[in-house]
Amino acid sequence: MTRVGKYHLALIGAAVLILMLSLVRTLSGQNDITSSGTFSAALLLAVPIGLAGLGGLWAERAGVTNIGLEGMMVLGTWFAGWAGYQWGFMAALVAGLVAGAVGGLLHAVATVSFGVDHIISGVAINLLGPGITRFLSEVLYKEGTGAAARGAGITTSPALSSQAPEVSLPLLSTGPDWLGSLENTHVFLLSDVAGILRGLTHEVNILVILAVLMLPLTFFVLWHTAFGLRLRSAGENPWAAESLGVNVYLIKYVAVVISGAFAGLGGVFLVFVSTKYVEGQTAGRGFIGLAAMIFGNWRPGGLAAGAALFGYADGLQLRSSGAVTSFFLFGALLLVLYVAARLRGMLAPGRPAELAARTAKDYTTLAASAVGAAILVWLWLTVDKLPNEFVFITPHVLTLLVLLVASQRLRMPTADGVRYRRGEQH
Amino acid sequence: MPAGLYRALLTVAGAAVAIVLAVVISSVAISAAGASPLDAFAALFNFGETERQVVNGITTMVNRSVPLFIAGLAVAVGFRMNLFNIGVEGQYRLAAICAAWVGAQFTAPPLIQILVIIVVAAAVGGLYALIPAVMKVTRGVNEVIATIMLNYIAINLAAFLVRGPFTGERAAGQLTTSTPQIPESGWFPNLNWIFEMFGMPAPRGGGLWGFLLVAVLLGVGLWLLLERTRFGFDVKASGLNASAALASGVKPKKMVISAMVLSGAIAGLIGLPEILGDKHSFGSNFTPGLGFLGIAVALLGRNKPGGIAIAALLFGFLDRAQGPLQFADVPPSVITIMQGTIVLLVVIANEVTRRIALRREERRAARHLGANTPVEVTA
Amino acid sequence: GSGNGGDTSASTASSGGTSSEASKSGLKVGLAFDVGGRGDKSFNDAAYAGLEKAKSELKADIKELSPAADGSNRGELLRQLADAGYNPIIGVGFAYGEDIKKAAEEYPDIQFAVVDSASNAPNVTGLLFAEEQGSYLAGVAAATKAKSGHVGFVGGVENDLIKKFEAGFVAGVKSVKADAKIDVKYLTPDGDFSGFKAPDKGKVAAEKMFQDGAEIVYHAAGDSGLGVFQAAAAAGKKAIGVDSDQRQTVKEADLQSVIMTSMLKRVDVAVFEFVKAFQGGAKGGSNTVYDLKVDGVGLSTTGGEIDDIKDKLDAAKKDIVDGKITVPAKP
Amino acid sequence: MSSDTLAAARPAVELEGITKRFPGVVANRDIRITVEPGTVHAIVGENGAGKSTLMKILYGMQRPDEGTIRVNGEAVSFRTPSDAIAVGIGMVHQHFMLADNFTVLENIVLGAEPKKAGRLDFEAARARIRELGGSHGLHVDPDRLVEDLGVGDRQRVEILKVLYRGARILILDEPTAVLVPQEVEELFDNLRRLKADGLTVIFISHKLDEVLSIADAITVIRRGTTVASVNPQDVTARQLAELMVGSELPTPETRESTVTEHVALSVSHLTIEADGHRPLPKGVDLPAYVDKLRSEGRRLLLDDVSFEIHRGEILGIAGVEGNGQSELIEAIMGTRPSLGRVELDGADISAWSTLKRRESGIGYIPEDRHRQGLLLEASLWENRVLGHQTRPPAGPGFWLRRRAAKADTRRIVEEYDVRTPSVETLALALSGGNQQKLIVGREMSGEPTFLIAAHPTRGVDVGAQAAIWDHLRNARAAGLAVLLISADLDELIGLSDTLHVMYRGRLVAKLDPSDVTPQRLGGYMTGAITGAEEK
Ligand SMILES: Nc1ncnc2c1ncn2[C@@H]1O[C@H](COP(=O)(O)OP(=O)(O)OP(=O)(O)O)[C@@H](O)[C@H]1O
Ligand SMILES: Nc1ncnc2c1ncn2[C@@H]1O[C@H](COP(=O)(O)OP(=O)(O)OP(=O)(O)O)[C@@H](O)[C@H]1O
Ligand SMILES: [Mg+2]
Ligand SMILES: [Mg+2]
Repeated sequence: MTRVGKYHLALIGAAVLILMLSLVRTLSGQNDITSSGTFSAALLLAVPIGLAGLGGLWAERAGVTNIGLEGMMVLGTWFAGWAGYQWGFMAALVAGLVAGAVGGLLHAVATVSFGVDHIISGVAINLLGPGITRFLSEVLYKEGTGAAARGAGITTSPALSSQAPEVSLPLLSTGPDWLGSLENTHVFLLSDVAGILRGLTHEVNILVILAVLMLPLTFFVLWHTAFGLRLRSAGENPWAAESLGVNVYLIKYVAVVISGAFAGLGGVFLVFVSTKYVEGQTAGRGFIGLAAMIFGNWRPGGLAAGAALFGYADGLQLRSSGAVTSFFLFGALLLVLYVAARLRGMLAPGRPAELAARTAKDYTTLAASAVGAAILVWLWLTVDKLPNEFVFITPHVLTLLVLLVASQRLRMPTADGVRYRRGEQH
Repeated sequence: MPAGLYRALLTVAGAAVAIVLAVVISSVAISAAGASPLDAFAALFNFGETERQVVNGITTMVNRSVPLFIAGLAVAVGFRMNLFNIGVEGQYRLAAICAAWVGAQFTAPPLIQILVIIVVAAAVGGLYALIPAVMKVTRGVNEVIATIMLNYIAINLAAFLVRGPFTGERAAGQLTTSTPQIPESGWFPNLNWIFEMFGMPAPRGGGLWGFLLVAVLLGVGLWLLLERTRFGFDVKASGLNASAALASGVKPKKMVISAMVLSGAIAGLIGLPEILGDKHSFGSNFTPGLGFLGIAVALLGRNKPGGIAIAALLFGFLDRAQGPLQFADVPPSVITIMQGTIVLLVVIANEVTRRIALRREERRAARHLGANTPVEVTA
Repeated sequence: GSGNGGDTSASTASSGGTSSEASKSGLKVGLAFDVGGRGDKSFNDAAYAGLEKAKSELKADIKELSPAADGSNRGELLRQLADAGYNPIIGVGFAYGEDIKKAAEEYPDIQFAVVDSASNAPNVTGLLFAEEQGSYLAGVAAATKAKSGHVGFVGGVENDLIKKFEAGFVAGVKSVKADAKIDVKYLTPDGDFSGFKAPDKGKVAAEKMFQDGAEIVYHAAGDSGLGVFQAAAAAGKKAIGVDSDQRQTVKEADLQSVIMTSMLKRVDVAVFEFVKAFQGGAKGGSNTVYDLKVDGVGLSTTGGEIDDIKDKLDAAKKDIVDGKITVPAKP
Repeated sequence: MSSDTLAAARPAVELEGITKRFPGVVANRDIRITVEPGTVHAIVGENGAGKSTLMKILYGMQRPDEGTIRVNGEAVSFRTPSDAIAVGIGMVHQHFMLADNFTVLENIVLGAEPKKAGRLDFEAARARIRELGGSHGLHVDPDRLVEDLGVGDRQRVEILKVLYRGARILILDEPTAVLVPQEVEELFDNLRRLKADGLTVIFISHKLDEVLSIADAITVIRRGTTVASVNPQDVTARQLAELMVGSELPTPETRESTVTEHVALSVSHLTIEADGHRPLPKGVDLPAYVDKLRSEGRRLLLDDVSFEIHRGEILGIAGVEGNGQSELIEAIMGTRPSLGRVELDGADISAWSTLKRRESGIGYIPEDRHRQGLLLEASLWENRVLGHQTRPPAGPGFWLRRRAAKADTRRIVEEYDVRTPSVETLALALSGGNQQKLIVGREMSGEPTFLIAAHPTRGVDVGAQAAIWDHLRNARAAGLAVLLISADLDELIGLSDTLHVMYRGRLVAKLDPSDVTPQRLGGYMTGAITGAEEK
């Protein structure tokens, strides 16, 4: 498929998705499904995941598996808090970025220079990150220090001395807030689009903008520059790259340090949201970021979709447990669409008859889908409140389901996770 | 020197260097914190003045090591096959709650009661690990993400069960939720007699957990299975070279499923030392995180039961010092820093020594071959 | 081994340790924190404040220990304090319930106390709080102040302790406006304590409540409460803090002003009173309940935002103290 | 020696006294070579003679321990390949150095990317690749993924990579090993054109007739050192071979036929679809179904393949790599689902597992020993057990009989002349030839009734090659049926009793090995000659 074709397909997919969301919202009356609040929460929750995922992308495209993202993110949060309370948000940004990058450097030294298994090194960094930060808190934030007087504790830093600015789209999502007014009319499709747009443009932290810009930037650098080509070659066939004079070690170092910097940036964002460092606030987002990246087939676009899925599901469940049950309906709709598409294909004229045997399996799938749809509708009608524990796991279950359907199309960089030594061919 | 001995000596030397380096690094950190590294290391080795304190300290250390050892084994089974079971965390939590609940539902002679609990735990852990295994072999889902997702799901499921269907009675004013108490016939007898044998007082608390014996048996059994049987050979072959294993008649899907289920079944036992030896129920403040630590322990122990035992004891030794360090006014997080640096440095040392050993072996083989020694040629 | 094989009875152990360096009063108080440890600016620090007061006023020797991040060594900390000769020993947090019970059986000569959990041995004192009563007052204040009758509650972790807060708050709101709308959201399930450390999630949850029209949101969510305050500030609405007087402990000026009041839980008082009673010879085996009657719980008044409804609050308090109202502890 | 000829042509490359030691091995010792500009200079030598090492030194991938390198008269010292590239040296490696998931363009420009305003200038690159392709007769679509290319195209990409960097000195390390004669001819045409353009080519090969047809000068390397520099006009292939190995080349000749009446393996209508396996619909006749698939335009990796092998027979399959040979092996081994029927000694084994097939007497010498034949990081005795887990010496049973396995490995080491310090040595410490001997020994020890031998002597030196051929011949005489797949046409013609040609998943011709030349065989393999020619 040509590039244009893919691009169009993505647009069509997005349009269908919005249409279905809109349909479900109208049918269920759960306005939170497409409300601006949900989408702004989704953005808020997706950004750290996306940044961690970008970190994973940069490392793995250069052939280094980075399971230590979580640890690097933790370093990012602590140093952002520490610098931020003293010198403001810009300092927080720089410090968190650098701290994450240092974590990446550590990973690079272990994996690239010493050839340690990538997973092992990552696990060690995940152990070290929280250890180091707790230790630093114990030393620098203990009672009697200036920081403690400004509100620091063993688990938190003082608040940032200045906040990162937030921006909105003039007229549309602030001031007269036209999108907001449109959203509140709850008209089919129109309000939904307005809600989504407003959610993504209302009081957006500049770091969010920066993070979102990182996606096309990453795509551009990795797929349209010489440096990116060399970086990806280190993940596909480092020996070939080496034979053409590419300094593979250097490339890997750079990639892994950038990877750590992205993870650190994810940490910075968490600190910006809470306005201070809070111990444990990363809560496994490094791992989720990695999952989003795999989900996204090691590509920035796919990764963004993965992070968005997580952010959306989490945001929705935080805002409205009731809206979550509407996704039974969503699932049912999907299945019905699937059944319809399959039926159409099967009933199409000119189908060779000897393919009949193959359809035996098809019939089972079809029947199963139909039954599934019925069960989902029934669940939607009868369950009005899921136990919270089941609501909490919505994002994770959704990810598993999507992977079940799509994971066979994934292709990871060929030499990802391979221990590369200069001059030693495989 | 035989190649095996040489390799073993190198490994030990590497580990020693790594630990010394880790000590140096943590000393720097301790000094930076304004405390004395000497005090800190004294606290590490000071098990107390009275015999009872010493016994308590040893018990704490060993009791901590037991679940870590089992966790390490669980992770190692997968690792041997290049299967990354990051889901040990979820598997053991779910297994622990189910086993604790089932164990509290009936009373039987001790042996049977305990056996049933162990079997339930292993079965639940194994079944939960079966999910990512099946997803992997049928749909090619990467087991790393699948198990990460399943961890979250397991934690929530356990929370739901402990507060809902599996909840037990509570004393008035008690805020922790837990499953019903397992009757006494389901308590694992402790090993305090070991101390008494040496004329020492019995330790406090649940005493030295009897599950230690099960863990040792498990370690030996797993070693036999992995090193001495056909199944172990197939696991090793699949891990070293999947396509060669396939061509030699090993069924990759079957191996993925059996290794994952075995890993999950072992993971299911991680919570039992605590439940059978001390808590006798699964509660909302059941020790979390053992699955993740198990990864570090397995790596440190190079995926071999013997090594894992040493690594688990090392972690237990360090963790025991959390309290004593605070008595010595040293920040206890130094322990985590030490654990992290030791893991990182030991794996680096492993890698370096492995390469030295390989180089030596190649040289020996080449010398034996004697092929490429230059010859005098008359052109 | 040594020949001292007879020393197996638990009772003699407490004599070991550091009796030589006893302080002037001979009082050695040990305290074990809950996960998070000293310096958490909240629960643990409140306990520590009580301990420090005991040090200065009762001339006590004190030692406080924090558990490992996974809380796996709570029981060990108690034993290490006991072996080091500390008596009494206090465990901070309901998670200590079981461990205190075991330690108390092993060291019958030592007095223990546990915060937030009931006494479960003859030498254990339960230091309980009637959070539901304090939360009831918070509910009364919120319902009175919220003209629309729409309020919210954000809980950090869905465990029974936090549910006490919810239950009291809901009862208080309903006592003022029976048809009030109360949004309730927990951030994580029981056993996943990240809900106390997720300001971003607290913010999202509270934001939704404010967008739906809630005017005041009460939180019992630890550090996640910060997010609730931020959401309130952004929406120009109010919030109610918890445990300590958050209008004082939160340092950001813009957030201080949204904290209408805080539901106080005087762990410091409980700890200090316990030590004092111990010195006076009191023995355990019972609970001390810190409720409205003894001002163990209550509302803070910093900022004066609830001064105008003081009468109403006092009346409600009196009804509870007099037993005319029984506040439910479960939602 | 007149001064003006010297000035006119300074040597393109001069290597003097090059010595390179690896742990335990001296790969190069005091090498001296002079390459004149605008010539094709061949370097020949048996396996492990040190040719690749020398070329890697010249290309900056390895540093010599001693010696000097002069390029166009200037002394140089390379630290990395970029240094070599900078002075106009390019190298095509013995094994492809391509990223499969990259396009041709990406593979070619990597490391020397044209840039425009900070971004990679794809247009300029495309134009230049087309231009280079046009002027040197190397046509490849720059936007295709390399994984979709055949070996010939990949070879062209490798050469384009070098030309793209403006190299004036080309090193080609065994470029013809994977090519059929016709492709070799094309390559040689290309090389002659390059030479005419003034480029210098250093060409490495084992195949002496090729060397004689293309080279202007020949250097012979033996055991790491230069033993002779000769003029191709002055030597015969026989003389060259004697210089290389110090003795006459062995030939893979099978003497009298030992073919029996007894059918050991019979394969009928074996078919594999390219895009995923689907079972045969019930009640449908397989050949008709295959016809149907063909008419629907589905790509078939194996297309209705049928043949029989008798006891005592070696059946050779010739074909350019990638025409279904690997799939045929996989189908017979049961590692890949297929349609059709496989019978071993009359028993239908189509539904059996790989393990059961091996147990019932199929031996397998895999085409890629590192990928399919060995556990490199395991000891030799464990490698002996591989594929024989359920059979003696280690099996049968739950426990592995280690002592017996070790003893039997010692036997193989003895009988098959595997050069190793002990059976505990890790397989990766062995040289390729010794690894291959171990595999052959292992597979023969399973007392197979049928053996798949895929490229049994690939990358093995002459001595080991002869030994392996002997083992195959002896086993054949003892009644073994062998399916031989090889890229070495001499080996195929010499060993086989029957010869099939495989092209695009089909058996297109059955030939008599006694009267077929490699040239004609190559014609069938590339599809240049069509129509089956029954013996
Ligand atoms: N990196 C290395 N480390 C150790 N030994 C090496 C290394 N590279 C090559 N050798 C050894 O050096 C010798 C020469 O190898 P080289 O690859 O140069 O041979 P060759 O002539 O190219 O053989 P072939 O015809 O098989 O390609 C061999 O014995 C080989 O095992
Ligand atoms: N049939 C069996 N039943 C029970 N155990 C067995 C059986 N066969 C082997 N084992 C166990 O496997 C182990 C290894 O077997 P074996 O003696 O064949 O190996 P080995 O060559 O002696 O190995 P090594 O040289 O490493 O000691 C034995 O120590 C024994 O415990
Ligand atoms: Mg070579
Ligand atoms: Mg033996």
